[in-house]
Amino acid sequence: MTTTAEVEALGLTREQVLTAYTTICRARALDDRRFLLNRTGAVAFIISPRGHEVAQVAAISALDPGRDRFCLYYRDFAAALACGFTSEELMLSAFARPQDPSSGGRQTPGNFGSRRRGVIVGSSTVGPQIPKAAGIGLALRWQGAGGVCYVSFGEGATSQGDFHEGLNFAAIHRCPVVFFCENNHWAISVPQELQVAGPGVAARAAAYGIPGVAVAGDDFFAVYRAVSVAVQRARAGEGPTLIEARVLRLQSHSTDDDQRGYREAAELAAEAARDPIPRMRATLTELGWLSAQEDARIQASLMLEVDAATAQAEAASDPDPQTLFAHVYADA
Amino acid sequence: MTTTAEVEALGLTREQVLTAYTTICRARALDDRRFLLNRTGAVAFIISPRGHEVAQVAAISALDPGRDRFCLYYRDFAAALACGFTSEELMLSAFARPQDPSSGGRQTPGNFGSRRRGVIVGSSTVGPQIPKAAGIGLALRWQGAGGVCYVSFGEGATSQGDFHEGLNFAAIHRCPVVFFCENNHWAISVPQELQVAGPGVAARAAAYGIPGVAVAGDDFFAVYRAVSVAVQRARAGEGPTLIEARVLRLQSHSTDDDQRGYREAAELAAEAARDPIPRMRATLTELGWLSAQEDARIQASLMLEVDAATAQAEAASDPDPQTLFAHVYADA
Amino acid sequence: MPDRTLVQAVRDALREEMERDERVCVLGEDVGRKGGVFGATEGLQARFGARRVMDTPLAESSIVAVAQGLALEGYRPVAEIQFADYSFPAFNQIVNEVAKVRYRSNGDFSCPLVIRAPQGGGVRGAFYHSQSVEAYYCHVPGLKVVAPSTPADAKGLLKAAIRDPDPVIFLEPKKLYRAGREDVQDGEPALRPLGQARIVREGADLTVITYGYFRAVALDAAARLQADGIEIEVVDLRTLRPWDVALCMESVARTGRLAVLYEANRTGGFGAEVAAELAERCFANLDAPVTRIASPDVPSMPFNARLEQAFLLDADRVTAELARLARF
Amino acid sequence: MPDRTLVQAVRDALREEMERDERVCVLGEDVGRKGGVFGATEGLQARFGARRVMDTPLAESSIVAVAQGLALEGYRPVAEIQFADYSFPAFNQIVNEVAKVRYRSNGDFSCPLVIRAPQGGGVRGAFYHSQSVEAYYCHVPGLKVVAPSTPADAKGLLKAAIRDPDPVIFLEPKKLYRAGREDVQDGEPALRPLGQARIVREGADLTVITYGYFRAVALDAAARLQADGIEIEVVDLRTLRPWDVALCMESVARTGRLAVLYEANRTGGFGAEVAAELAERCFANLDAPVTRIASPDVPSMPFNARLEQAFLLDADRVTAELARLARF
Ligand SMILES: Cc1ncc(C[n+]2csc(CCOP(=O)(O)OP(=O)(O)O)c2C)c(N)n1
Ligand SMILES: Cc1ncc(C[n+]2csc(CCOP(=O)(O)OP(=O)(O)O)c2C)c(N)n1
Ligand SMILES: [Mg+2]
Ligand SMILES: [Mg+2]
Repeated sequence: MTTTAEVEALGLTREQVLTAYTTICRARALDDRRFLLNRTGAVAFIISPRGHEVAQVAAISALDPGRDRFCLYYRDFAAALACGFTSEELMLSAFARPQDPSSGGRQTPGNFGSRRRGVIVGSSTVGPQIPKAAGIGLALRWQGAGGVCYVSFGEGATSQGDFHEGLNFAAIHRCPVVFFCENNHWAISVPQELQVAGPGVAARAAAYGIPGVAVAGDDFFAVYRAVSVAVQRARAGEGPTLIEARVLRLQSHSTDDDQRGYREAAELAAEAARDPIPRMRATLTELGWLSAQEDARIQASLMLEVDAATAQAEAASDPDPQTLFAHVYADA
Repeated sequence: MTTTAEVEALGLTREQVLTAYTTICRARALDDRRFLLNRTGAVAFIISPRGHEVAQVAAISALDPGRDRFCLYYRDFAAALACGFTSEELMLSAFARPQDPSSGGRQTPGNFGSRRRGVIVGSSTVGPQIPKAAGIGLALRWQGAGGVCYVSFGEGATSQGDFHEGLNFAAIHRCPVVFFCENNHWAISVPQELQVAGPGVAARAAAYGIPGVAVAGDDFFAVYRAVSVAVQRARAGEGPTLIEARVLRLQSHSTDDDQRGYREAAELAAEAARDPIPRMRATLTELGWLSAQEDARIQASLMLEVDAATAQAEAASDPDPQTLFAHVYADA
Repeated sequence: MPDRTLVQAVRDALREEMERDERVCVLGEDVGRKGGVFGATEGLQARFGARRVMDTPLAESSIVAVAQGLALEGYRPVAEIQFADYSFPAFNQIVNEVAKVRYRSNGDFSCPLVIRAPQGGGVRGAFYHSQSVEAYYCHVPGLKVVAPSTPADAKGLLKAAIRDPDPVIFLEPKKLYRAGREDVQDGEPALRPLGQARIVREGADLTVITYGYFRAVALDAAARLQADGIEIEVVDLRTLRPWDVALCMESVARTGRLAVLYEANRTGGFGAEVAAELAERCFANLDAPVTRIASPDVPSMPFNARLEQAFLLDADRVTAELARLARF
Repeated sequence: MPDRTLVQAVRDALREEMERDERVCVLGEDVGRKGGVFGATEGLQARFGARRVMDTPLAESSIVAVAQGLALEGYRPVAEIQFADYSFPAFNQIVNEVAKVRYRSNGDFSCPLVIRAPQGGGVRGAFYHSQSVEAYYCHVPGLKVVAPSTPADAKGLLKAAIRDPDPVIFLEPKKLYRAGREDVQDGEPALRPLGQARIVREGADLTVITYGYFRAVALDAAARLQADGIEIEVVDLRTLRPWDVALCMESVARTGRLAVLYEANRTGGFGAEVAAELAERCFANLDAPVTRIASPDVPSMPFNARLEQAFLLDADRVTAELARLARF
């Protein structure tokens, strides 16, 4: 069991941890609402972070959103909140409204981008952000201000040639990059054994002469520690680290998928019982940092926040069709 | 020093070794002639195997040209001879004659192909043959006749995403493939330290849970042993192996390149003194398998062979321009 | 004859060809256990096993490379690229390798494989699930490119593609996967040869050449224009490379007017080839300029429904364009 | 004004822009120590150091991805792809990523970078060192595509491309790298704006629109036809996306005849776009069919010299085609 001393040794205060916990719960509350909205047809397409939230927020908590860069992937809904996106902004993107800061409703929700927050706009394509992050890391090294580029992806993405090219380049040039793999053991319906040859994702770091760390993705403090060490290395000019956070995909791949079609009911039930959020709540309670009343207050205020965000996004207008032609080029 | 007992323990007879040695010398003699022909303008473009010959022929000697498949790359001139290409055939390709069995003079010399010999036609593109070999290996596994696919490439090719994708696929499906990297430490002008992150090519095998072996490419018996072990594993259904043969590039990258422009004269001189062919000759002499007279006979007959091959290729006619339109499709 | 949607027809073609020829196999992301994200391979793994219906790693370049290796060894692989937008990581394997195997080996090797990919928009897929990629592949000697628009064509052309001795890029209109049904024959009678266009509606005033999803839009527009007394002839190309120049020329010779209608971005689209070729070869017969009607030059379709509609031409806009051309 | 070959002009442009703007950097295979396989970056690493002139691993996808990362952080990278044929491993990065950054972010991000690549044949490079790839990139909204044909244009357009706020594919005609010299200005006066074609020879009878290496072939043919009293107007597009439709229309309006001449495979080449667009917009002015003169639909050029010649159009064949069209 974790002690407050251990946690404070990580340089984390109770406030920081409770803020992270609230972000995690916010992601869950918003995602549950998005799911309902999808089933009622109000929202076309959603990719749920369910099961990944703790790992995502723990990782981002170890970085510095003002100073660092973030190449997120479509499942990083909780990470986006940790990077500073608001509930309303993410609801605006779920409803594809022009006020969506990532793309003005042009991209599917999940392709997060915000220049002022250092969140590099992504695409739906699996893999290309990995070598791109190496290039961003190279630029940050040249700038010499100690900035780090964080890039996340699933274990399926590690099969792409771009994963290899990105790690090779970053390792050769000691780019300050944290490669964060959210290994949920499934790529839509393809299990890890048909996806990742060998012992696992973390084991691939050795091929490039960089540290590879596997960590339990439902352990907030373990993920925070692993990413902090990687960030320190990167800021110190010692180069990239590959982190594999083992997580569970507690939802189907997306709202267009139904994992009951290709996974055992028993396995799904067993995983549902291992939801990382109750586990974190228990840890915080054990630490004496969170009481049942406090938790109830947090959940209640999040409900109001989700209601308000949903209402605002729902009420927002659609874009003018003429905007279709904007931003193909700087001058058009 | 190697003993005849050790060599015979590898299952190699004196005849086999002398045949291999002759093939190695044949490659050198032909290549020297091609170089002269290039300088006189008779041959447009050549890529020399100089420094790689011993490793190439040792590797192919451990396979079964009747039964196995070979995805060679442009530097595998000596390997092609070991696969059964004749001196005349390779001269026909140097002169881009229609009788060139690889491509009828359509491709640059070095893109070897011959269906009846199991040599899969390659391209000049660096990397794509690697995952292709995984697919060929998969087919051979399905056929169940114990066939193995051998694929070779330089260390520069290991930077391509296709290298990673090919190894990952072959490892997952235990494809009978021998991945043979001829690491000469240079990709045209780019040195290994700017090309291959980490400890080296062989070390990348662990990432996929397959054996990785580094071997001195100028040691015929060491290369033969390493490849034989990999071939046995593959035939036994135990999957692929990655072998890194450390060799020297004793010529510029190609006849269009001049490595004196980007490499130290002293380093080039030191490497020239480490030509693997004299070393093999010395070993065979020590074994008592090759006398100076025998060697002189071999070299003399090779000279006649090279003269004849050159004369025949030079005398061969050019293709009919109308053949430009043949073989785009089966029916056209 | 069974009543089939387009996606069912694709599945039937795969099943029939796998039953007919054991060299035929299917590989791709999620094609096995799940049966494909659109269900095109549903039930095939249960029927033929995990070897002949293989779930691959998430790496398109290796999917095509492995299919190529299988084809070189005598198998007849059908590789699925989950969305045509994701064929680009495999572009080098397709253009530099697959397409050139026969030619560069002077006919010693061949590479008979099929790459299936759903393409086109109108399904709220946004930029990365909506692109039309035919122009990239129609420029490549050595490739054949097929773009069916009905269940019967999808089945018959896919069967022919699988039997073809050369590599075929098979682009399925995802918006039509479940849009309608038609009677589709079983077995050999279902076969449809590659390279033949089809006049799907006859008309004396104007020829519209199209393919894929836009066939339906063209027919809709043609029906509306009939009310105004304008007779539109609609030609469905079905195969884009090689395309049926003769049939198209014959139609244009009769009507004297041609519109080329396609969903891809206008500039550099395959419709430019069709328009350029026919404008040149039908010069003497043309009463009006050969007109292209295509999607705007913005990167594919945004996610927002209204922006998606603004991108994707509908029958209203196509009707207006055709009316203008008919009256030219 | 110094007398420069095309490859020297490229080098001068890089050096001047790197001196002018320290955000400009160069990366690619063999661009540093060796100075590029064609010498286009010779001396730059010695002058600017190994950081600003970086030898990358042999991996085109990551070359483009890293350049993109640098551009996103405010640098102005110029990535060299050693041969245009090898841009295909980077196709996904170019088409799905680089080209769509600005649009998909609704203008929040931009990706100003240049991808230089020598292209075209006639140098005994065979299939993988001879391809013309412009058609693939000209179909992509978000990209600009430039194809210079003279030293002064190469320098002026490359300088403009480096300063452009959007990604530019810069295709250099390798056959002309050392083919000729011309006086090329230094510094700002050398700049040539993107998007402007140029009439490089005036003539009243027939317009030839071309670009890259074929500009020289067209001028050669035009000179020969003058002897027969046929006055050919030659337009060099210089920028292919966006291309100068207005100038081309104006020329065709005067001559009434148009041939589009290009080195790429005929089917689906960028010339199809030019021909289709002008056949439509100049319909009323045309006295003859818009004619395309291009390379055959076989996979690029074989190595054998005679087969290479059979592939690559020369002034004889172009002259004959133009004479036929002029007499139509
Ligand atoms: C290049 C490419 N190929 C295929 C897809 C379709 N696709 C989207 S997500 C996905 C699975 C990704 O799995 P993983 O990387 O493990 O991430 P996860 O969704 O499990 O978090 C696939 C196949 C894509 N988006 N991009
Ligand atoms: C995809 C691709 N990019 C670039 C090239 C140009 N090129 C040909 S060989 C070569 C270097 C290859 O080095 P390596 O793989 O180490 O093999 P080596 O030539 O040293 O044996 C390069 C860059 C190519 N042929 N293909
Ligand atoms: Mg996963
Ligand atoms: Mg090398």
